[in-house]
Amino acid sequence: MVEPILFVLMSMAALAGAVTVVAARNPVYSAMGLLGTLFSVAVLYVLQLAHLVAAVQVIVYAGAVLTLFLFVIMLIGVDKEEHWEEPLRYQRSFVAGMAGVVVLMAAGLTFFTDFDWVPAAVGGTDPSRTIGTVQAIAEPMFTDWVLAFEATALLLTIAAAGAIALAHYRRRPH
Amino acid sequence: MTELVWLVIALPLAGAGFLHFAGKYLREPLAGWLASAAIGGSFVVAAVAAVPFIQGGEHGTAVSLWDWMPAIGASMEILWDPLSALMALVVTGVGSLIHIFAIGYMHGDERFHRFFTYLNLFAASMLTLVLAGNYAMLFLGWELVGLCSYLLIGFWFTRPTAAAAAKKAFIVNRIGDLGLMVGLMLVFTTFGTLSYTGIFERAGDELTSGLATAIGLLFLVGAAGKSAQVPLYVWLPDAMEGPTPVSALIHAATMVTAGVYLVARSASIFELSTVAQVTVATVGAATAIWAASIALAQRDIKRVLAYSTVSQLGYMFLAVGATAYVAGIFHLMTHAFFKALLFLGAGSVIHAMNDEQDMYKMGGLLKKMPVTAVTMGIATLAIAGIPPLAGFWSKDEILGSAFERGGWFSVLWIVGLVTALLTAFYMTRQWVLVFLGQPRWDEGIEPHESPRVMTAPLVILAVLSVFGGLINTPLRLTLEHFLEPAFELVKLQHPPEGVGMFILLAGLSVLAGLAGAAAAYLAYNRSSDEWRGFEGGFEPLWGAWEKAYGVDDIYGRVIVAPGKRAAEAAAFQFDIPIIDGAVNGLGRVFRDLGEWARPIQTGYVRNYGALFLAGTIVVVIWLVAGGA
Amino acid sequence: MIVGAEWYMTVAAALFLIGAFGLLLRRNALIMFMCIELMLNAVNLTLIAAGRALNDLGGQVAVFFILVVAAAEVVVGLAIIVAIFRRRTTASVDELSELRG
Amino acid sequence: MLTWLILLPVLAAIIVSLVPSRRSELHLSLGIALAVLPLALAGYVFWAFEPVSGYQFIEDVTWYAPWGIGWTLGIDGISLPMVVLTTLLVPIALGASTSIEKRRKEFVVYTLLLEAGMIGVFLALDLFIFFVFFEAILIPMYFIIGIWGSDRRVYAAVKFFIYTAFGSALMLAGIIALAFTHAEQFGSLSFALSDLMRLDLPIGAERWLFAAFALAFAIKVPLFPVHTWLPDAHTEAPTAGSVLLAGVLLKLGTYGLLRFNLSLFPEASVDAVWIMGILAVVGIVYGAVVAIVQPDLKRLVAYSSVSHLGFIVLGTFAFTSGAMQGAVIQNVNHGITTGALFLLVGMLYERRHTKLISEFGGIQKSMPVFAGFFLFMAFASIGLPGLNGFVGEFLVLIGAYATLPVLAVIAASGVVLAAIYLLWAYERVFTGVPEKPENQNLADLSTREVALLAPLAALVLVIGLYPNVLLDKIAPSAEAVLDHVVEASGLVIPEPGRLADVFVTDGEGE
Repeated sequence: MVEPILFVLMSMAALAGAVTVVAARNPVYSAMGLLGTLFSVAVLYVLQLAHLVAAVQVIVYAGAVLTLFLFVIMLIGVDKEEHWEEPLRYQRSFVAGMAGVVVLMAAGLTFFTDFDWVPAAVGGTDPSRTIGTVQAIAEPMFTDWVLAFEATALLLTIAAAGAIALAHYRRRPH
Repeated sequence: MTELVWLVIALPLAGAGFLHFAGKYLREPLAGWLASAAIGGSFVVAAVAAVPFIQGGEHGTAVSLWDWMPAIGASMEILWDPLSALMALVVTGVGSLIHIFAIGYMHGDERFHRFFTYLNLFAASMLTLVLAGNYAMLFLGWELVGLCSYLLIGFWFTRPTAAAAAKKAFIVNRIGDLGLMVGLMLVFTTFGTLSYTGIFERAGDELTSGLATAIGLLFLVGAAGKSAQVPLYVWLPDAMEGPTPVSALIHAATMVTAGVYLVARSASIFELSTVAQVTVATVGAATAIWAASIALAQRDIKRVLAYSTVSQLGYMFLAVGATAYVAGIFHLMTHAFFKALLFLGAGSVIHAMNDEQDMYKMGGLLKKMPVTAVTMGIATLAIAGIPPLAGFWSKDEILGSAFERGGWFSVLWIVGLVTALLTAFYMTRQWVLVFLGQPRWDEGIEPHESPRVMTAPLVILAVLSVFGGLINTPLRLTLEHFLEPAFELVKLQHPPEGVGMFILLAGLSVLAGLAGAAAAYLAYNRSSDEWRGFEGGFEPLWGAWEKAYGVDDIYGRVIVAPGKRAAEAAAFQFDIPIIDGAVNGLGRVFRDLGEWARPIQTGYVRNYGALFLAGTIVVVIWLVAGGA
Repeated sequence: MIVGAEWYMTVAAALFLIGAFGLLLRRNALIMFMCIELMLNAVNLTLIAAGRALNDLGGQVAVFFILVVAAAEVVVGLAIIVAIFRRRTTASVDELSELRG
Repeated sequence: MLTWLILLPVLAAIIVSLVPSRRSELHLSLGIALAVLPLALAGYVFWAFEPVSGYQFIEDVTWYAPWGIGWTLGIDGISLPMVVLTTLLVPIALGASTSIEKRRKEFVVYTLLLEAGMIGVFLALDLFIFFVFFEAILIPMYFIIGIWGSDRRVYAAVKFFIYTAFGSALMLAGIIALAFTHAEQFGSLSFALSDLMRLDLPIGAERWLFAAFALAFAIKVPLFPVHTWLPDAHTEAPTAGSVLLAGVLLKLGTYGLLRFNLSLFPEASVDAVWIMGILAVVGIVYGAVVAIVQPDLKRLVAYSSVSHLGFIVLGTFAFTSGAMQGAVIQNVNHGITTGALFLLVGMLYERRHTKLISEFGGIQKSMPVFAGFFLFMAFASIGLPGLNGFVGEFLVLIGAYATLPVLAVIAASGVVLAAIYLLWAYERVFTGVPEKPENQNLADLSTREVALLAPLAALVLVIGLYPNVLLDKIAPSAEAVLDHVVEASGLVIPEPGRLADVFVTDGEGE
């Protein structure tokens, strides 16, 4: 009985955090909302037995990335708030229309057709096979996915170098 | 010696090459003497190589040098036969004398060595033309002499008139060359070769008369360009802008006779087409009288001679058109002597008069320049056809041949006779105006006889003008026998047989000559007011003659100006606005399309995002709906 | 009782939509970035749920890579924002429309 | 061997690019010195080339087997003279570029890369790599015109690029279609010229493919009416660019027609004789007429190229051995003479910073050597016998008369028009009294400039008097192309000398 309760709570928290991100006028509140969402999603991961991923989510996202966001917010200035007026014509109505279409479509698919949202595994789900322990994750990662792994390593190096190059402030001689 | 005949071309060519690169290091007369030595050596080689023909029995040999364009059977080969030998001798002989004369004439010119470079190059080119063993090589020489003519007419390039005349000469010649070129295309397509021997031997069997007419007429176009025949003669009078030795060498003695040579050389083709023969002869006769009438009224000493040359070339065309090839070549030779002499004499006069060329401002030069006066007098008599000078024999043979041919040629004979009268008139007029009467010189001019280096060639040419005709008199046809091997494939037209007919015809032409000369003497050996009155009596004809019938004007208005307008229209009203406009228009269409599609790119990333999301939704709907 | 994968999917879809519409409606580049993170998280959630339903650990491995890529992206993206801010003193993307046609 | 011909300029470009930018005095001389190496190698290839038909020095390496792409290089009598000409013109063009100060290193690098591309086009026997080189050439040329050109350089560069790229896009489609046809008929994709020549194309498809190729090459040639990029590109390009553009780039079009259109689509080529012939002749006359009134010397020479290249196209599609040989050798001749004329105009431009004819007059007085070279090259261009232009034009005209008599006669009038536009220009620029003060004391050619022109002048004479140095090597290959066309299309080529009564009616021209 733990799982449904946690699921409901954490889902609510995640969605509430997301709404905060979008709706808050102060970027710091947005960041806090994001933090909430990230934690909640991490718990949802745990509910799905994805332990390693959940840990990484907390460490990398909630720890590193969010801190980075907060630093940049401080750097740029917290007091810069958006005007409520939307400068782009039709942007809001267009987005609202799309939201309506998506919701209607989803509802339509769910209630009026037998659309299969999640394909089921042959022979039923077996949670014991997808327990995301470190060993369990490591095995496919360093066998089947080793090339992608190395590529991401390269990507991180390049990203770090690129970030340094971009952020390096050269005082232009005028 | 025949194997070494290439030296005839190579010597002046080497001279030109040497002078081109080393000329500027040579002192003034040395370059001239070197050039003269080159062409003189060429004359010696030619003379020695011609000995077998003089002895008789030789038919000529082809000397192959190297392959040129094998695909069309064109190679560098020399045909050394009596005709080419004679032409080579005339070119090198008269050429040597003119080279020597030019040493004196060009004295003090800052581009002295360059002048002799061009003269030597011209000699080599002309020799290439006459010694060629096939039409391709003939065309090579044909064009190269045109080049030299261009260079030498425009020698004093700072004079705009000289530069324009040079360009005009080359372009008008090119128009004629177009005909020759098309003729050569036809010849090659017909025979599969351009070699003389291959063509002439087969012409009789394989050439239809229609094709022969076509080739003949096309060759005539080329010949008319080079030999200044109607209607392409207009460049020659203007070519007098060049230094006088050039006029003597190129525009009197040698290059302009190339057309005559071409027709004579192609005798085997013309043999097959009476139409071509008659056309050649008619063009010749028309040119003869047309140019002679213009010469009557010219005031410029060189222009008289220029139109006279055109007229005399007409005689030669009349001869070769009547298939009297020997007569044509004979006249070509004698004309080279006396016309070169006249030009050199004129040059001597111009030299003495500080570049004055208007005969109305001369007069009374006989005492100041006796050698020039006497030698020019001899030449005048020679060209007027007074026996026993050279011109009499050759001109008489032409007229006799035309008379004997009969039919339409009788009309041409009468034209020739009238021309003889006009010739005697304008030549005598010239001599009288220049050498007799009262001096009408401008202030400060002190005429003097030219130096020995200039008069010596005059004297030699005078001697040739007197006796040159004796090599082919009805009594002793030396030249005819000499040339016979070259024309053995064709039937030659001769003057009527018999002493009586000869005396009758010769008497008629001598009478015409004497009448013309006497009339001119009577009209012009008077005060200037009187002969001006005499000229006024011929108005408006005289004015038309003096303006050369305004042909240049007409060409300018009918051909040149509309041509230029058409070119301008093509360039500025068609090429840029229409053709390029279409290209740029196509570019503009796409630019406008882009302009139309441009607002979609608002630059707002959130717009792009919204569209992106909309696209995604559409794709998802499509996928879910089972589209894929 | 086990919560079915479709519920996770529903939550993920909602999360994704909130992120997407936030991205389209907010002008602050930082918040737009956060919205992207939201969307990435939503996708991660679906991957894990689907992986579980299909008995496949690949879903979790993929999430792992997405996390790495997201981190790299954030690093570069924030650096760009900082660089732009230095030059333009604004974090509003609507001011950056030089590439309009 | 041939790979090295392509690689040497690339290596040279790399070496030059490694020299630091501030040592600008080194770039040009180093570039020239390195550009002599391919010339030497090309000279060796020329010397070692056997005068027989077929390709020699073949190199064939499979590059990408699934698509049937091979690094296939070979040289025959048609490409050989072009390769030698290219390697000769590049050092000369570089030598004429001393006045370029701006970004000199890049200029040398681009020129050397251009050389590699041009050589590659002539050597490629695989349509894929041919196309790659064909397109790759546009890039350095685009920069050469666009960076170092005169006032309207960007317009000219863009026009040049888009115009020619547009044509080659169609050709690319044609090449791919051929490769897939090969897959259909022989089971595998192939881009090799020798494979594609064996295809049995339905005549309809063959005509479409011919048109696609012909359009690409016609734009490059350029054939009337797709010629208008040429005057703009020439006028705006720097001297070296003009020299290489006229000397080599235009030849890619005529070479392509000869090598690919005739070989791949012989039947369609025979069907297209009249279209191509008429366009060529219109180009000859039209280019010459338009050249007469051009106010700018470079534009004049550019339009004269349109005229001269018409002769080459006419010779290509006349299908007689004389005309074919004439077309090939005219490729070389035009490269030499027009290249030299552009060099000369460039030298004049360096002195006076104008190319307008009306700005000059009487400069023969102060520049006699220059005037001499100009006149010499002008006469070579006019087609004076004894100089090289004549050999090509005469062979083309005489050869073409057998099959296309009317066109040949009209084309011959181009010879007269050439005399008009060049000599009139010469008259206005060089003769008369120099009235403008800036024309009175122009410096005559320096030793360097004479050294650039002298080899070209020597070639003009050698080819004019003894064209067999080239014709010997050209003839078998030209003959082979002709044989291929005859074999594939059943065309009957009239043999000269057996026509006595066929062409009587065509003899009018006076």
